[in-house]
Amino acid sequence: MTARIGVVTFPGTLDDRDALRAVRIAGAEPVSLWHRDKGIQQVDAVVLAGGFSYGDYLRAGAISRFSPVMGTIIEQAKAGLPVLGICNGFQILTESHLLPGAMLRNNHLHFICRDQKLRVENAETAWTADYTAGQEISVPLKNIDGRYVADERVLDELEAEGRVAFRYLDGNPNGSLRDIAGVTNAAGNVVGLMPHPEHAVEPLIGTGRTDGIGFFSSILKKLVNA
Amino acid sequence: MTTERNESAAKGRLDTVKHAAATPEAEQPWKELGLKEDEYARIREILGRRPTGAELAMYSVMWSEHCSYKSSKVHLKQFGEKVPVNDAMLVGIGENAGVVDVGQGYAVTFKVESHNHPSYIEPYQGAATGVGGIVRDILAMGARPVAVVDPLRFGAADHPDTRRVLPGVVAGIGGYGNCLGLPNIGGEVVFDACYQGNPLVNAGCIGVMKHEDIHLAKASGTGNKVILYGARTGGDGIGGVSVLASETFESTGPAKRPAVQVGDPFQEKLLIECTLEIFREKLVAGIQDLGGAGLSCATSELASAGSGGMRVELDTVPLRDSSLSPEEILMSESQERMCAIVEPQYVERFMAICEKWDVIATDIGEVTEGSQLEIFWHGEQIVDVPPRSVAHEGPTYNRPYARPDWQDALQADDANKLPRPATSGELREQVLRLVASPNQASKAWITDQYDRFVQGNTVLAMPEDAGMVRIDEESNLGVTMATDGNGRFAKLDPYAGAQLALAEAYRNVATTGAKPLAISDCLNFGSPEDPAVMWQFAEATRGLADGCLELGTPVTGGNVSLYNQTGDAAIHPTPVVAVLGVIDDVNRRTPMAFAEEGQLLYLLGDTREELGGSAWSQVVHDHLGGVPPRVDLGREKLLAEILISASRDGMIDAAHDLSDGGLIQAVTESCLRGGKGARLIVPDGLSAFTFLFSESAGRAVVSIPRSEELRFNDMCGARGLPVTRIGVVDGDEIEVQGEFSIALSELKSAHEATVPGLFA
Amino acid sequence: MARVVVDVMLKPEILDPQGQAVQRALPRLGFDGIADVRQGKRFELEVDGPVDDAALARINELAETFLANTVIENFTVKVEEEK
Amino acid sequence: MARVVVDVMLKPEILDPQGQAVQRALPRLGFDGIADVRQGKRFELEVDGPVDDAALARINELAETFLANTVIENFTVKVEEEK
Ligand SMILES: Nc1ncnc2c1ncn2[C@@H]1O[C@H](COP(=O)(O)OP(=O)(O)O)[C@@H](O)[C@H]1O
Ligand SMILES: [Mg+2]
Repeated sequence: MTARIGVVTFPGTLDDRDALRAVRIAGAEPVSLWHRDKGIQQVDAVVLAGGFSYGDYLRAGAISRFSPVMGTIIEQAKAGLPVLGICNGFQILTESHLLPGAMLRNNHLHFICRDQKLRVENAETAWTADYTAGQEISVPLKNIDGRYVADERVLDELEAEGRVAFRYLDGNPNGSLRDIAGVTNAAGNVVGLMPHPEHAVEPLIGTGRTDGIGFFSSILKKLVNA
Repeated sequence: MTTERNESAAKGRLDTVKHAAATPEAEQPWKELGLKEDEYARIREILGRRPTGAELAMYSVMWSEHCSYKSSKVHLKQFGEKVPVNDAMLVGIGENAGVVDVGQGYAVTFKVESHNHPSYIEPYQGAATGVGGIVRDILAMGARPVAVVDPLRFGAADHPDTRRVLPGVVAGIGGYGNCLGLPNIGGEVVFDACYQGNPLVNAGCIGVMKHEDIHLAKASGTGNKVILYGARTGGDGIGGVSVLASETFESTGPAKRPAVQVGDPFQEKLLIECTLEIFREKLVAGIQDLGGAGLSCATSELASAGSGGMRVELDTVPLRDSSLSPEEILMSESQERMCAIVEPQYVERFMAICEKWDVIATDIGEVTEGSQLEIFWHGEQIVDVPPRSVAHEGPTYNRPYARPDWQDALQADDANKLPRPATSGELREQVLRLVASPNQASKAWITDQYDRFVQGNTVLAMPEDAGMVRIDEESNLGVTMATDGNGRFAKLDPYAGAQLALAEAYRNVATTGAKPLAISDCLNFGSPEDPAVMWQFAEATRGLADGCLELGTPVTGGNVSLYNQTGDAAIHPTPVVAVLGVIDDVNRRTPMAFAEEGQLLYLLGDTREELGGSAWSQVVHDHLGGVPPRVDLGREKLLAEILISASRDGMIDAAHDLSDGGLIQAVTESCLRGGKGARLIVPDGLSAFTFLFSESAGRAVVSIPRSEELRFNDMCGARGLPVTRIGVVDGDEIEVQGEFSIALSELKSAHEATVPGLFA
Repeated sequence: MARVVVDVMLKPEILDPQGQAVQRALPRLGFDGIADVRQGKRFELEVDGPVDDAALARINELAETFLANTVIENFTVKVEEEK
Repeated sequence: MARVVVDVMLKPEILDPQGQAVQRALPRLGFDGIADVRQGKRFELEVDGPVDDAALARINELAETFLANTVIENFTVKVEEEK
């Protein structure tokens, strides 16, 4: 038996096919979810993929948050459903208040696409168990609204609780406070990050690294062993 | 007040067909709409009466240079006449885009278009809508768009206006393309003062489909519905016609409409997904994108290519601005719209798919038995024309052309005679200046603003010689594209310049291990009314057609952009060529990075003393003169065959083609990409200067594992390609033995600091 | 029909690189004497019917939950004109 | 120090995809009665020295040549408050 992992398509989602492919390569069963449906087909976990849902008009993720599917996901995430938000997915999670903070325009104001080095700070979440704490990985980064901000109190709290899940290495690409690339909720089931692990799962494609596969293998193991 | 106008129009002031027939002497603003007197006379002759305002609007846009190719047609004909034997061609010139067979049941469509003028006025939106337009073209062929490219030309890098134009254009291309989820896999950035008042923003797109999914722009089948879907129609891009509207509607005429359109990439993304789903269910009989000339173009082209006539109820078109006149609706270039011909039994399903994707779709008419395109406005007929006369039978000009009187003097001003570096120190300093010059410097600051990873199929992208995407995950079939065009070469000799553009793009594709199949082009020139420009155009098209015939790569389609000039000064003739290639297994691709210490570097091809139009002559002497490098297309073909075989048989680990900047530029790029240095030896019979800076065509440098050296040499020897061992991958500097060495770190900062220094 | 304007600005403590980019460009354009620039968003809402207290309360709620993200932004709502 | 506000809005005839996206989302959020939404930019300029006619003329010029692209946008300049 394998796990069923859903990937949501909002209007304007771009990396849904890539996320489905990554799920498949990791050995789980990919399931497409549609923004207008309230139901999530009893999947065991959900990936909110990258892109520009609703054009990212107003603010990235602001409109998607109010979709029927998000109503269900927000409710179930609070009850423990594993959810991974990548890039636009991370933005949706902060707009939904499942994760703290907010995403703003990069400090240099440009879209940036590059291979990005990260440190996995928390290897105990549902999505990072296959990494070791402190492990350095490289995965593509590509966004224009990637600057993570939260107020000092929240940041201190995140640090204290080990909820900064990933940090940028070798140069902060967008002005994110404390070099934060991704965070987790307190329970470790909801994780969001700006870089794209789903683009780093095949040796020839993209930057030619497979450092991102661990996200998908982590969740698969957790679900299958559960 | 706005509806009032339309109502009053409907009540009788509307210029109906009946009214036009009854008022033959009414004055019409044909001149303001850009028509010539004889063109207006021809319209009257075709119709047997004066045109209505709406008809005049349609003819004037469709007969414009941009839509009718009236000055260029006589020369473009050659692309259809000098056709190489190439069984890859599935759909040729004339459709929205050509289609080639890439094997395994797949077909690929690709095309390059210009959006030069709008991008100067509003860089962000001009460039963005350029991407949007070309993507819809590809979509209209039935293909899923899989990648975009963007060949760009700007004025001098340090001119203040370039600081306005470049960042806006780059942000616009990124803003639109990134939001569509199309990886940007290639292009060019060239600076030259000749483009100061006239930047060139060309955009290309590649689409993939199965053979059976090819869709053509035609309306046939009496009773089939004409469905307009996508964005609402607004007053964008109809600058000229407002003249007409205000003539027709007296004082209540609308304010002057903007000539620039604003794009909505989100809407386009929905349009793509929606259209692909419609294709999957085989719901359309014909389809056309709305681009230049909007509905005028789409309806007349669809009807013209079909078997019957067409009837359109123009007042059903969903509007964003209810004050638009019928003429304006016909001309509007509002973005993100498509027009489909659908059999009645499929309409419901078609509409349901549009609803699923939040795309507005409207039944605006149907295919009729007759042969006329008839358009109605609140029940009254305002257009009754033979569609072919609008879409395909526009005027053609054989404009006078003449070799300009300055051409001889320009060629006589020989770059090979320019003073050369006298010492090794000077040579070293010129190398550093070259790799740091805006044209040769790294464009990463620009290309990093484009998403090159989305869709998860990108095998190669910038700064590689060509972009490559996988199109089948099982078999690893891939397609490759490179675009090139050197306006300096074309200025010195437009015939050779066009062939050099073709040769370079062809070589770039082959360097990655892919087989070049076919080309598209974007021909950017000055005013066709200038005989010197017309000569450049005639020479360049002749050169390109001859070159394609010899290389065996047909022209599948393209775009002509004329009137690129500021006052009397035309831009350099700039034919941009996009070559499409195919690779059976992307695992075999050859990257550009010299990454393996100890591997041998070989130079393939002949190096002559050829500096006319070179980067060196520009950077060191600010000079343009002489003749461009010699073209030998037979040699290009042989070089390509060697590069492809070597990749297939695993003989080479890296390859990089030589073009502007010569050998030292290529070696610098490959060393920086791999993070390894190189020791170079100047071959016998060449000066270090010529070895490093000459821009002889038909060359590439490859990195070979020692174990493959013999086999590789044997292969080249057997096929008669000259190869020279020029050094080895080694250390952390580039050393030219007996001359100088430069640390990679120094080269890196010289190469990478320039563009961000200018624009960040 | 009445127009209600919602202005949304980043909170003062949040870095505003867009405003800064404008400000940095000013000297190049020959402008000085501008000490600070902040860039925000302006929404113009055309409201059907009367803009009474109830309507304004709803627009305030709209601004708070949707038009602005109050983690990072402040907003103001004002009725602009009657037509 | 005085604050001058420059509001830049797309011209009415120009497509405003951002405003449309907001408007289309409203019914889903349970808001109705809003006939149109347009989204523009708001620049808050903190001006050193007095905002006299000369200063305003210069800010108008700044708005015209830099803050707005008048091919597609309109702008208004107003002095907001004295501090
Ligand atoms: N505007 C652009 N968009 C995308 N890629 C670009 C652009 N300009 C340059 N590139 C990429 O940067 C690399 C170097 O460009 P260039 O020096 O022009 O290549 P070449 O000389 O081999 O034609 C290539 O991969 C090219 O596709
Ligand atoms: Mg090249």
